[in-house]
Amino acid sequence: MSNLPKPDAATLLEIYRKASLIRHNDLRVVRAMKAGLLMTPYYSPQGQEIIPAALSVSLNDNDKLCTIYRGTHDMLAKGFPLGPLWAELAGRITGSCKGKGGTMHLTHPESGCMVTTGVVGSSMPIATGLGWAAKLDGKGGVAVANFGDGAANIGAFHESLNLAALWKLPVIFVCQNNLYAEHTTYANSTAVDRLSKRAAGYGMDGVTVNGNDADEMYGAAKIAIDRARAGEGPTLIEALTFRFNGHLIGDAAGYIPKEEFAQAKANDPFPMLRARVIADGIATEAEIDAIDADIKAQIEAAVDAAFKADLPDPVELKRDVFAHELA
Amino acid sequence: MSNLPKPDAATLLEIYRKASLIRHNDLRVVRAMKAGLLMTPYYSPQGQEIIPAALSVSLNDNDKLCTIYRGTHDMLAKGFPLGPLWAELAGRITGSCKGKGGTMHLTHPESGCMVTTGVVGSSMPIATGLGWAAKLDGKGGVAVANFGDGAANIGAFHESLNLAALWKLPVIFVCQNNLYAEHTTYANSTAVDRLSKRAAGYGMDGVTVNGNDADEMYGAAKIAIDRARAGEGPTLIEALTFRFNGHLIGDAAGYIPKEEFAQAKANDPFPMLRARVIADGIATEAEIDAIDADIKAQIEAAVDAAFKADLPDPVELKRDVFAHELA
Amino acid sequence: MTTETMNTIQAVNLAMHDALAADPKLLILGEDVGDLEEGGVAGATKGLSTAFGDHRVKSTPISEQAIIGAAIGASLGGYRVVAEIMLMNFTAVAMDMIVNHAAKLRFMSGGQTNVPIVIRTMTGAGMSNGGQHSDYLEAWFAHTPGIKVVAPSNPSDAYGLLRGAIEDPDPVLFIENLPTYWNPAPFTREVLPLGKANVVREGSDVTIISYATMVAPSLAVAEQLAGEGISIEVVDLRTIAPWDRETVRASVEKTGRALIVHEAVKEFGVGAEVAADLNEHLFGKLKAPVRRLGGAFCPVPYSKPLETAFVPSSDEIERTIRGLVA
Amino acid sequence: MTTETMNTIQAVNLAMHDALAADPKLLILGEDVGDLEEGGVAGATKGLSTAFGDHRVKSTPISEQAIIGAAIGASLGGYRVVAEIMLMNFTAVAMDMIVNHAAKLRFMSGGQTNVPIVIRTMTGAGMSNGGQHSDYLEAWFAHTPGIKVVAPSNPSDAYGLLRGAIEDPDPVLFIENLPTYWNPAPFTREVLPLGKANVVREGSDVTIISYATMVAPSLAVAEQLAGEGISIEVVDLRTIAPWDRETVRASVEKTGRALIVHEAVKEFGVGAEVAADLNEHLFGKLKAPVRRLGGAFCPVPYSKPLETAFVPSSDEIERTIRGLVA
Ligand SMILES: Cc1ncc(C[n+]2csc(CCOP(=O)(O)OP(=O)(O)O)c2C)c(N)n1
Ligand SMILES: Cc1ncc(C[n+]2csc(CCOP(=O)(O)OP(=O)(O)O)c2C)c(N)n1
Ligand SMILES: [Mg+2]
Ligand SMILES: [Mg+2]
Repeated sequence: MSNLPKPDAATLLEIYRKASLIRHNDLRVVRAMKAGLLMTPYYSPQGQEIIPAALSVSLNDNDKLCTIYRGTHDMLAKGFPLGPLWAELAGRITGSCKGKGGTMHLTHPESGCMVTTGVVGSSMPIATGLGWAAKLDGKGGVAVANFGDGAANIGAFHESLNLAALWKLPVIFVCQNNLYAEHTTYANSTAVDRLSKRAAGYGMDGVTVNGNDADEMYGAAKIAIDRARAGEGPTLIEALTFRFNGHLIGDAAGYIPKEEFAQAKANDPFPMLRARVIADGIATEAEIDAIDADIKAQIEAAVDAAFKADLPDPVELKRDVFAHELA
Repeated sequence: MSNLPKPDAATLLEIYRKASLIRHNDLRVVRAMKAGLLMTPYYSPQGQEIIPAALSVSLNDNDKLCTIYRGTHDMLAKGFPLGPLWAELAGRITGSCKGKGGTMHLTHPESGCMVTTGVVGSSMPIATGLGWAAKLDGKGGVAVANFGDGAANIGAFHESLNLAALWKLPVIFVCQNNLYAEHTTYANSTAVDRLSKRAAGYGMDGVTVNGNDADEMYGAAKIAIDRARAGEGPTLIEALTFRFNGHLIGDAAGYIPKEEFAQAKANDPFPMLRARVIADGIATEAEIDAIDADIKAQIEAAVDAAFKADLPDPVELKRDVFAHELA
Repeated sequence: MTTETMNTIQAVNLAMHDALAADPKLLILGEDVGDLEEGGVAGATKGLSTAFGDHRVKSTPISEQAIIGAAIGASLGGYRVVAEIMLMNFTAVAMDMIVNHAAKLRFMSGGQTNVPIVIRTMTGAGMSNGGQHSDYLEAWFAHTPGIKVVAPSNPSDAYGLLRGAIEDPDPVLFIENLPTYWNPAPFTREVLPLGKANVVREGSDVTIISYATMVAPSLAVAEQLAGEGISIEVVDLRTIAPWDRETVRASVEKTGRALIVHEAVKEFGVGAEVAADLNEHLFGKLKAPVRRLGGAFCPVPYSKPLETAFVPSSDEIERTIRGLVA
Repeated sequence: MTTETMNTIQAVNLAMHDALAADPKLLILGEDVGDLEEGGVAGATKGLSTAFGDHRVKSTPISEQAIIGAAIGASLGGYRVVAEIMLMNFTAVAMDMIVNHAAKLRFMSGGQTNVPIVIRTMTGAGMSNGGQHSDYLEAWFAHTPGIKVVAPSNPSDAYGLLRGAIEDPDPVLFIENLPTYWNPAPFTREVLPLGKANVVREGSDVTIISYATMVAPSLAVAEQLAGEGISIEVVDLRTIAPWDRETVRASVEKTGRALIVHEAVKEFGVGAEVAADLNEHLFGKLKAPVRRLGGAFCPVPYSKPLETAFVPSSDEIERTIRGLVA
């Protein structure tokens, strides 16, 4: 992996900033849930922050993203604003989706967050279509499809990769391999040792990286995105990672061996990135603290505003089903 | 391909016998259609005879088969009797499916022909289940899933190969690559040059053979079947071939370049096998003629009986929907 | 607006042609739709890729989930797409994309996104295609909030409604009948907005509510019974969801008797909703029970006599009407 | 047959346990169903792989087409299979396997093969799971000849009907309600054959026909209005397809008034078929129009007040009943 492009200092700091936003936001969601303030099926991305942080520094506002129920990390990295996000989690009319979508369907087109889906595998066909549109537009836009290791075994994966490769679409397929699909291990669901090997079956570039390593993830994503922008087609990136909060909040993850869990926690990528940014002299500890403090303040403001906002009125059931309001 | 097991003389003659049955049956169906005797959507397997002929000499009655609308070659090779087949094509109550299934749903469990399907890709998940049953039975049975090149791009392919590989099921995935899916070329639908390359994505053995060559096809099938019986799991066989009658009878196949078609016809595998059996001294021309004559007589008897039999009564609409007859 | 003769496959072709010409952001997608592939097995898209480019009229692999997914994604990216699912039974392969995504994205995004796609599909008994190629499944989609369902009964409606569906801001499932593709009829080239039923024949004794293949035999029976003094009004729903309750209720209020006829299996079919609605809204005003005719309760059979018996016949329509007015 | 207290998840677990013990050819299949995976996200299969072996209780990849395909294939190979599709919306991913294959193979093979599988699935509004995890889609399958549809409303029925479904020679879709999984109730351990509705409360003024989640509020309203002298009969369909027409018709013939209530979207829902049937068969004998209540015409929303408003409420049931007897 040594021949991958490396992030410069400013980029690395930006990656840190995104990772910090994701981590602190996640901690805040979990806290709100534990406090009984928020009741929602929440699929924490804690432990997976580096993947979208290191990827999205190479994206711009014109690029599109499809992600999954476990997706607040992808969204925040892409630029989904905190206010509409929290208001949506809280089910308010001020939420990005007016409270109709919720945790699993967060959408914010202005930042390119086009679809969040609760159906395993379904981010891929839609991202393929977004890639097709980008290709037709001819402006160098790309589409990113996020999905998990479990999703790599469902039919939609296959159809999407074949089509995207056949048409050389600018799609980045990002498989966030956290080694578990709900309670099932990678080995018990997948007949191949490295998912990136499946890329060859579509004549596609495929690579497995340590998704928790900012350099590796940045480099692999940069190459894939540059290739996509240049019209050279899609890439499958398998980013190895781990989720720290089980499948969803409430899952005690008793199916994960204690040592495996402890080892993953010991390699928590967020404090490691923080330490590295400071050690490399990219920012001082005080500067990093200031960044974190600013992020936390932004989050608090979003939380406050969210819970002060109105809940939607039942008349909303008649709106947005079709373009016209139902009688 | 030289290290493949080779068929002995008796086996080669058996392959010829099956191929002759398929070819002559196909010619008879087409003749009945052209004469207006039979009106049915018929997907002629002409040109693809060697694949099932060379494969099924290694199968027994306990082995199961799933095939597709283009499947009379697979069925006849597996032992589907001519009488119930013709009666079903003719829509008679004496048909294997009482006239309810027809061309695309021919079924005959006694010969192991379990499912014939009209939905592209759907033979594979069901064959995977038959393989699972065979594994549970522990008697060394195998299941064969036939499908086309076009079907290799649909989701069910992916899910089935992954599951069969993961569970080491005794399933032989036989992709009959005739280079066209309806009117679409292989190259315009498939992002990889050899479908067998997809096997690696499931940690599965995969091989591409000339499906029109009895030795190659026999050898690849024998290895796959032996491995499956021994509990070593599934194999993907891509058998290259060509279809001589377009997608279905009535299709003039104008989308196939004239030279490509002529070249394929010049390499018609059935007369080539016949010539080879005679040339190798496996049988004399007279013996081969006698085999063919016997087959033709059997086909004529089946045709006669079919068209003399009764059509089903509308009361049949109430039967076989559920186990109990509808009121 | 000139009247000439045309069949449905030509009408559908012309509708896509005119729509492609009218809107440079319109795309066509599906198996075999390009001219390299002869514009589809029935030729519905013949000539379109040649006329508008194969970047706009794109043949796909056999990947229905990716076809609908690509259509959804492209529509989110600012395009309109007509995506073909060759036969209606194969919507089952793409059902997740259609109902969990195309139909729901507008609502789930709180109106931020919408999916202006048309899913064209063909079906119908009558060609010995058997159980996996012939089903009318419109009831599944009518029961799915967020997607519209349209089924023309003649070439002019096929043209007009397909153009209306393409211009509609919501996803539309557009159902064509395969066996009658080649039946010619007088033709009008006019865009029809969705949601309006068509009173194709006026009458005063009974209303037949129908759509797609069952309109023609309904009209034939109406014609025949007119000679006996039984006056039948025939309403062609055209848009099945959302259906034109007002027109249908007004007609049945007038006649006092209703028969709903469709090719789809009767039980839990579209006719059930129409019947339930009419009974509820016209309680006490009906002169006879609302009757329904539909396909037999079984998969579509192969053998001719069975396939014929599966579909509601003119005889059954006639007998049911006689029962209603008796 | 002893009566104790049990919740639905325990009842379902016990039913599979007892069925596995009774039939060595029975297999369980689905995501996370094994004990390595804690017997599923809700624990429905907890303990079964340990008790009966992980060759009989097998966790799968996330591959719903392969799950149902494997179940079909294994059943053709002589086994019976209970296959889990975790949430009902994901039946959309496996729709082809369910409707084009499982439901049709008996008929299309002329009775040579059959598919004795049970597809267990859970769903229901009430947990803020939003538009892709909460739908009741039973109408799709009820409209599909060849598959039976069952939805228990309490733990005893869950046990009895799941065992009945497993013993049934035809494919069965078995629908469990997620939000009420953990509600305890008195329990009877008895196999129930499919196809029989249950008159859970007798009454003379109005019949409420319901199933699954809507039975409890229907009973509550019945109880409440009994105090005012309105006598309500409550019929729990239990088997939605084929439904018990005789029991329902007899009840409504007696009361003269009917209300059908289900959580699924009202339009084109199961209630439409029941209403159409009752109106047709009891024409002139009804004292009021047959009424229906169902989910709102939209995807299931996330936000609590919307999600609550989506589902028919006790208030709406009460109001509708009052309207019927007014
Ligand atoms: C088609 C479908 N099947 C099953 C589920 C239930 N389900 C939700 S998340 C999940 C596990 C997905 O695992 P993976 O793809 O690895 O993503 P992760 O949750 O680990 O991020 C499952 C099975 C679903 N949502 N969709
Ligand atoms: C899911 C699905 N989509 C589309 C079709 C229509 N269709 C029937 S055959 C066929 C081509 C299949 O090609 P291939 O798999 O190569 O098999 P071949 O016909 O060449 O033997 C298509 C697209 C179908 N039957 N099922
Ligand atoms: Mg995972
Ligand atoms: Mg082919």
